[in-house]
Amino acid sequence: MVEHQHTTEISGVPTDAYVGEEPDDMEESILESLPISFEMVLLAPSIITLAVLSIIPLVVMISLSFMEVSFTPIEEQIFVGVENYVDMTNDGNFWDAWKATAVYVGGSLSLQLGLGILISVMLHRVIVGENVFTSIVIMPMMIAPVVVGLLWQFMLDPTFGLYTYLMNQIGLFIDQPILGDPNSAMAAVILMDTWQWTPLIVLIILARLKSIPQHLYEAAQVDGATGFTQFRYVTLPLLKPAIAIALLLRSMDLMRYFAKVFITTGGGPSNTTKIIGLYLYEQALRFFNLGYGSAAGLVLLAVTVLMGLAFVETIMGGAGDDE
Amino acid sequence: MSKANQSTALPKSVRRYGPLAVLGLVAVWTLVPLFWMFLSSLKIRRSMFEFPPTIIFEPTLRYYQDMFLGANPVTPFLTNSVIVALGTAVLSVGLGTIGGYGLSRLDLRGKKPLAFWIISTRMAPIVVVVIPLFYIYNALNLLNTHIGLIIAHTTFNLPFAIWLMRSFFDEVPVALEEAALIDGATKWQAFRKVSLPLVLPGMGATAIIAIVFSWNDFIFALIFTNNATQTMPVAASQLVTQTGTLWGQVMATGVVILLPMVTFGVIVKRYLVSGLTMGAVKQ
Amino acid sequence: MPEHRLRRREFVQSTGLAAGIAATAGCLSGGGGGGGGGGANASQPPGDDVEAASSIQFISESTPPTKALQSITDRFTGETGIEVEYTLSPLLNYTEKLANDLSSEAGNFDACYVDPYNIGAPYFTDLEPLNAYIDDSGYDYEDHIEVHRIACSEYEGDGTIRGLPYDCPTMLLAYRGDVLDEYGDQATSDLGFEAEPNPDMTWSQYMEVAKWINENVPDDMVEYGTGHMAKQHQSLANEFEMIQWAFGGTQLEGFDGKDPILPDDVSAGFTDDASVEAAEFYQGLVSDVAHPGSTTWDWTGVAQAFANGQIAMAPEWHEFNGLFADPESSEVADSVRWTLAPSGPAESRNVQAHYGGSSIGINAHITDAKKKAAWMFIEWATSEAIQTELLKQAGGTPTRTSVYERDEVKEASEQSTAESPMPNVVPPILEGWDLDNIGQRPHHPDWLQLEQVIYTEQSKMVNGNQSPADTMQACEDGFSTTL
Amino acid sequence: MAQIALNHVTKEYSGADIVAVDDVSLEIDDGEFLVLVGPSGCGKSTTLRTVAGLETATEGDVSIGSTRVNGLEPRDRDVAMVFQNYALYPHMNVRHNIGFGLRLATDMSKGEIEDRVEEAAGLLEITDLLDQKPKALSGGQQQRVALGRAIVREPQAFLFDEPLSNLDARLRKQMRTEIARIQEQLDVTSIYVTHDQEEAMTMGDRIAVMNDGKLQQVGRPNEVYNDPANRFVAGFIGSPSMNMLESEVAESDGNAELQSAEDGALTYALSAEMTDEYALTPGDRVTIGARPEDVRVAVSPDAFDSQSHETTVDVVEPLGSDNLLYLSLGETTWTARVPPSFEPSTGESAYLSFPPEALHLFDERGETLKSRDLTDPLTTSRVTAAGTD
Repeated sequence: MVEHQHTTEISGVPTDAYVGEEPDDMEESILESLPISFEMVLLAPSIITLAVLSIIPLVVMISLSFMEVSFTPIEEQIFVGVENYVDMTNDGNFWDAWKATAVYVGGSLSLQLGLGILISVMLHRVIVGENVFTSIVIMPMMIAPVVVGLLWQFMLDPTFGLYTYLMNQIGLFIDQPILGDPNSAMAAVILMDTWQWTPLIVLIILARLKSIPQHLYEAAQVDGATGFTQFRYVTLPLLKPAIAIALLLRSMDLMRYFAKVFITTGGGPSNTTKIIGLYLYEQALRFFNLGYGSAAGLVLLAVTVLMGLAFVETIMGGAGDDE
Repeated sequence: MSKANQSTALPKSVRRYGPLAVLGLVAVWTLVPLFWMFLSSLKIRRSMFEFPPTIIFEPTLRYYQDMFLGANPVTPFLTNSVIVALGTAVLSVGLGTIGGYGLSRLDLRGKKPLAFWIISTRMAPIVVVVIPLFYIYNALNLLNTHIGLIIAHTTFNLPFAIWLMRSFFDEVPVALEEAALIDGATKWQAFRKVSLPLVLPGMGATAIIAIVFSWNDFIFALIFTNNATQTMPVAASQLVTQTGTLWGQVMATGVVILLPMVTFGVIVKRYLVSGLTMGAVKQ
Repeated sequence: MPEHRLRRREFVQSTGLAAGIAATAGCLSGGGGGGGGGGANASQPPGDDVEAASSIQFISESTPPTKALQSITDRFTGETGIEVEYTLSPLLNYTEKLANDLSSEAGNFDACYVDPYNIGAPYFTDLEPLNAYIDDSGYDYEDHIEVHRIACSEYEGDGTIRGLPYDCPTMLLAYRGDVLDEYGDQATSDLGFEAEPNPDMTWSQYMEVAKWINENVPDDMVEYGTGHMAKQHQSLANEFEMIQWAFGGTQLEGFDGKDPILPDDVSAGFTDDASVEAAEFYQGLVSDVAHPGSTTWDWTGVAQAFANGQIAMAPEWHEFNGLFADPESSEVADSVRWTLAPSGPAESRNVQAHYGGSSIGINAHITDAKKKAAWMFIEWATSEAIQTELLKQAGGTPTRTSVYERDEVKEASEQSTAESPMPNVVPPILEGWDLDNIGQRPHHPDWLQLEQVIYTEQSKMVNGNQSPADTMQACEDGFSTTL
Repeated sequence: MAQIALNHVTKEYSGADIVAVDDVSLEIDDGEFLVLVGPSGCGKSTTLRTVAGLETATEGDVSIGSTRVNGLEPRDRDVAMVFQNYALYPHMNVRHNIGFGLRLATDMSKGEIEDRVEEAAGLLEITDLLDQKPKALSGGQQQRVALGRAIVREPQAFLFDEPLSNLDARLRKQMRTEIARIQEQLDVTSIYVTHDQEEAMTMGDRIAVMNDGKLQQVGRPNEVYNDPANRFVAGFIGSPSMNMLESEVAESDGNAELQSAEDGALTYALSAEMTDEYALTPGDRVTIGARPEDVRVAVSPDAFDSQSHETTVDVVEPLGSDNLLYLSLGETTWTARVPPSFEPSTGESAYLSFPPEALHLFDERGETLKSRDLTDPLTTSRVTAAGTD
C-alpha cells in the first residue's frame, strides 16, 4: 500500500472519450452520478447542522457589532460603524481582561499539560492499579463547573475552608484570604480549573500512549535510549497530535468558560481575575450591550481561532491532515 | 508486559514505586475536595463551618432527603440532565461518526481548512451566540424543550465528535473498505459493516466526552429552559439563594451529580481509554 | 402601539439570515408567543369575556418568599384552578433569563418577579401597566408602604404601575448582643460614647467600636469587630452606596439616594468631597479594621461569618435574620440584634438603611388569557393574607401596612431573634423604610453596568491597589463612559 | 471466467497533475495468469485497481468478459482481490471473513454459504482456523484466509495486489507455489501485481512490465527475459541485472567496433553482418548489454578465442551453485555468474568476454536493437510504450 492512499473518485467521472467494445453505461450508480462524493454526502448533515447553528449567530454577531442596541424606552438599533471597536480599544477593562486571560490561560494550559503528561505517563507505566487510578483521576471533570466553583469556594473560605485551614497550619494566609489577594486568587482559579480539567488531557494523552507500538520503544532501547531520553525523543514526538488536540480543546474552553471564576472571585480582587469570558458575559448577557458585546465576542473568537491555528500548525503540522 | 519493558536507568524500586507514589499524590489532590464534599453533605449546617474542620461528627441524611423527598425534588432535573446528555450523545456521535468518516476519507484540496472550520465552530463565545440563538429558538418553538437543549449542546459537541471520530477512522486501513467493496459491498455497507464496528470503542469514548460536556453545560441550559426542562447544573445554581448558599444541598447535589457519572464512567472506562486508542486495528 | 411592534420586528429582521429562518418558522408555527397589546402605557386588562389561562409560568429570583410561596401555591390552584409553574434562579441568572425573554418578546414567562434595578428600570416597557387592573379589581394598592410604591412599582414618573410590591430585604446593621452586653460598658467608658450600635451612632464611631472590639474582646468570643461584603460583587457597591449617601456623596449629579426617578440627562458624580471622604473611610474600615476575609465576601459570606460568630457587627440585608435565628446554622441565634445602620456626617440628608425590595408584575407580551391568570396570581401573592403567611414561614418581608398592624406581627417584632416566630420582622425595619432613613438606587436602565463600575473600582481600592481619590475619579470616568 | 481487456486506459490524478497510468492497453485471456511487474510507483497497482473498480480510469475502457465495466462499482464487476496487508476484517472470525462477500452480495442460504466456506478452507488447509479472529493468526495463515475470501466467491477474475510482500522469504516461496497451484486448479483469470521480478518470472503465464505509468512489454517470462523490448525491461527483469555499458559505434581499420563512451575501457569489435543487420553507422550511440550468465571470466586472456577485456575483481559472492563476480570495467561494475570452482581473489585482475550471440544492443531511445541469440528463437510480441510506434 505504498502508492494508493487515494481511494475516491473525487477526481471526476471518466470522460469516456473512447467508445469501448460494449458500452454499458446504464448502471451508473446513483452515488457516482451525484455532483458530490459519497464522503461529502456523509459529511453534509454535520456541515449543515454546524453551519446553521454557527454561521447564523456569527452573521448576527458581525452585524450587531456595528450597531448600538438599546431597549429602553424602546428597542432600537442604530448603525454606529466601528464605534464599538473604537470603544473597545479605549476600554481599560477590556485590556485588563486580556491580561488576566493571558495569565489564566497560559498558566492553566502549561500546568494542565505538564500534569496531564506526567499523570498519563505514570498511568501507562504503573504495573498495578491503573484502572483504579484512572477512575479516580477522571472524576472531577464529571462534576458541573457550577458545583465545582461552589465546592472550591467552600474549601477556600477564609473562616471555615478546609484548604484555608491547611494553609494556616503551615503559616500561610492567616491574615489574608486566599481569594483576597490578586496573586493567590489567580493561582486558586488556575488550580481549580487544573483540578477539574487535567483529567481530560490525561485521557487524550493516555489513549495516544497506549497506541504507540511497542517496537518503537524497543528500537529506541537498542539505540541506547533510556528513561528520559526515550521519553524525550520517542514518546514526546509521538504524543504531539494528542497534545495539540488537548491544547486546542482546553484553550478554547478556557477562553469561553468562566463559571468557576465567576462563583469564586467574581473577577476580583481588583479585577485581577476578570478573564475575557467573564468580561464578555457581563457585557452581553448581564448588561445586554449587544453591540459592544458582539464586537468583543468577535475579537475573542478571532483570538481563539488564531490560537487554535497556532497549536494545530506548529504542533501537529497541519489540521491532522496526515499523509 | 509492555510496561515492564520500558526500562530506565533508575533503580528498580524507583521504577516500580515511583509512578505509584506520583499517582498516589494525584489521587489525594483529586479526592480531597470530593471527599470533603461528601463529608459536608452529611453534616448539619453548623458543623460544616467549624474551624478547624471536623472529620468526626454525627451524620445526617437530611439534604438527600430534602433533594429527593422534599417539596422540590431534584429527580425531574436529574431526569432532564440524563435525557439531554443521552440525546446529545446520540445526536453528536451519530452525526459525528458519519461526518468524521466522511472527513477521514475525503480527498479534497480544501480538507484542511474544512477540518479547521469544523472545530472552530466550537470556539464561538456562548454568551454572545446564545442571544441570536434565543431568537431562532423562540421562532422555532424550541425553547423549554429537551430537543432544543439537545441541539444546543450538539453545537459544542459535534465539532469535537467529528474530529475524534475522524482520527479513529484515520486508523482504519482503507484497504479493509476496499476489500469489502470488492466483496460486493456498497460504499455504505463497507462503512457500516466494516469500518463502523471497528470504531465502536471510539464511538463509546466520544459519547462519554459528549455526555460530560452536556452534563456540565450551564449557560445554554440556563437560557433555553424553564423549570420543567432545566438540568442539574441550573438546579444546583439555585442553591445560591438571596439569603445564603445552601451548602448542605450544594454538597449533596455535587454527590448526586457525580455518582451516576462515576458509575457510568467506571463501567465504560475501558472504552474511554481503549476507545481513544484504537491501536489494535492498525496492522 | 403598532409602530412599537414594528420596531421590534425590525430588530429581528435586521439580524439577517436568522430573521429569514426565524420569521418563516414563526409563521409556520403559528406566531410564537406574542399576543396582547404589549408595551404601551395604557393599562388595558383583558375583558370579562376572556377566560383565564389554566396555567402560567412564574419566574423569580430564588428567594425565601418565593420558595415559601411555591410551597403554598396549591391553595391558589385550589381556589382558581390555575397551575403555576415556577422557574427559580439566583439573581443574575434570573435577570439573564427574564431579560432575554422580555426583550425578545418570546412571552415564555407570564408572571415575573421584578427586581427594580435589574429588570424594572431597563425593561419596564415590557411589563404590563397595572393601573386599570388595580382599579377594576379593587386591589388595595395604597396599603403598600409608600417606599415600596416609589422604589419598585413605578418607573416613569407618571404614576404607571408596573409591579405590585412583594418583598423587601433591607440593609441594616446586625450585631452581637452578647458581645455588647458583656463589653459594652467598658467600651462606652473607653470610647466616651455609647458603644452599643444604635440609630444615633455615626460611621466613624462605628469604626472605633469595631477597632475596640478587635483589641479588647477575646478571640474565643469574637475575633473581629466588623465584617464587610467587599468582594468584587454587587454587594460591595450596595454597601458602599449606603455609606456614600450617609457621607453626603452621590453617584449621579443631583441624585441623593432618595428619589429613584432620574431627570433625562444625568451626569456622573463621585468626585465631590463627601464621596472621596466616604471612600477614604470605607477603605480604612475594610482594609485596616474589618475581618480580612471581607474582601472575599459578598452578602452571603458576611452572613455566614456572622452566623459562625466570627464578627461582632456588620451591615447586612435583614433577611439573613432567618439564617441567624436558626440554631442549627448559627452560633449567634440567641444574641443577634439589629438596628439602623450608622449615620454619616452628612447634614443634608440621612441614610441609615439600603433598599433591596422588589415587586412582581406581568409580562406584556403574553395572551390576554395568560394576563388574566397572571393578574389573579400576583394579586393573590401580594395580598395581606399571603404576605402574612410568607412572613410566618420565615420567607418574606411584607410590604403592606396592614400586615404590620396585626397583633401577632407587632408582638413578634418586639421579641429577640431567638424567640421571634417571625425573624423577618426585625425591630428597626419600619424605621428603616421611613423615607427619612432609607437610601435607594436610581431607576436607570444601565444601573447594573454602572454598579459594576462601582464595585470593580472599589475592589481595587479596598485591596490597596488604588487610592480613594483615584477610585472616585475612576468611578466618575466609568459612569461617564456608560452614560 | 472471463477475459479482461484494457483499452488505452489512462489514469490522472486531477489534483496532483500525476499521470499514474498512461495509455495502457492489455488483454488477459480467459484463465490466464498475468503478472504486472514494475518498480514501485510505476502505476501497476493503479492499473489493477482500475480493473477492480477502486479507481476510475480517466480515459479508456476496461472490460471484463463481454462487459465494459468503466462505470460499474466494484461489487458489480464480479472480481475478487487479495491485498498486500490481507485486509482481513479484524472484528470477524475467519469463517465470517471468508463468507462476508457471499452473505453480502448473493442470496445464498446460510447452509450454502457455510458449505462454500468449508470447501474453500479445505482447499487452503485452514479448516481448523475457521473460528479464530485474524489477530490470532500468523502472517501466512492470514494470507490463506485472504485467498479463501477471494476464491470462495468464484469470481470472474482474481486480482492480487502484492499479496506476498509482507511475508518472509521462506513463506513467500511456499505461498507462491500455493497461489499458482490454486489458480491453475480453479482456472480463473488472474492479474497479479508485484515489484519482485523473480515472483513475476516464476508465477506468470505472461508478464507485463510497467514503468512510469507506461506498459513496456508483455510476454511470456522467458520471452521477456531473453528478448526484452527495451533497456528498462532488460535491466528490470533478471537478477542480478543485465550488465550495461554506454558505447559509441566507431570505425577502426575499416571494421566497426563499439567503444565504451566514458573511458574507452572496452572496445568490442562488430562483425559486418551485425552492422548491416542493425544498421549501425559510426557515431551511433548504443548501449551494450550482457546477462551475467553470458559473461565469462578467466585469469588470462588466452582462455578466450573471441575478444576479451581486462577487469579487476571487486567482490566475490559465493551462492553455492555459482559464484557472482563483481568486476570493475572502467567506471562501471559488471556482474558475472561463474561456476563455483572459479574463485579469484579480490583485487586480482581478470579477463571477461562475451560472445556476440549473447550481446544485447539498445538504441539511443532505449529500444532494443538486438537481443541475445538463442538457438531456438521464440516468437515475440512486443508492445512498446507508445503502443504502435
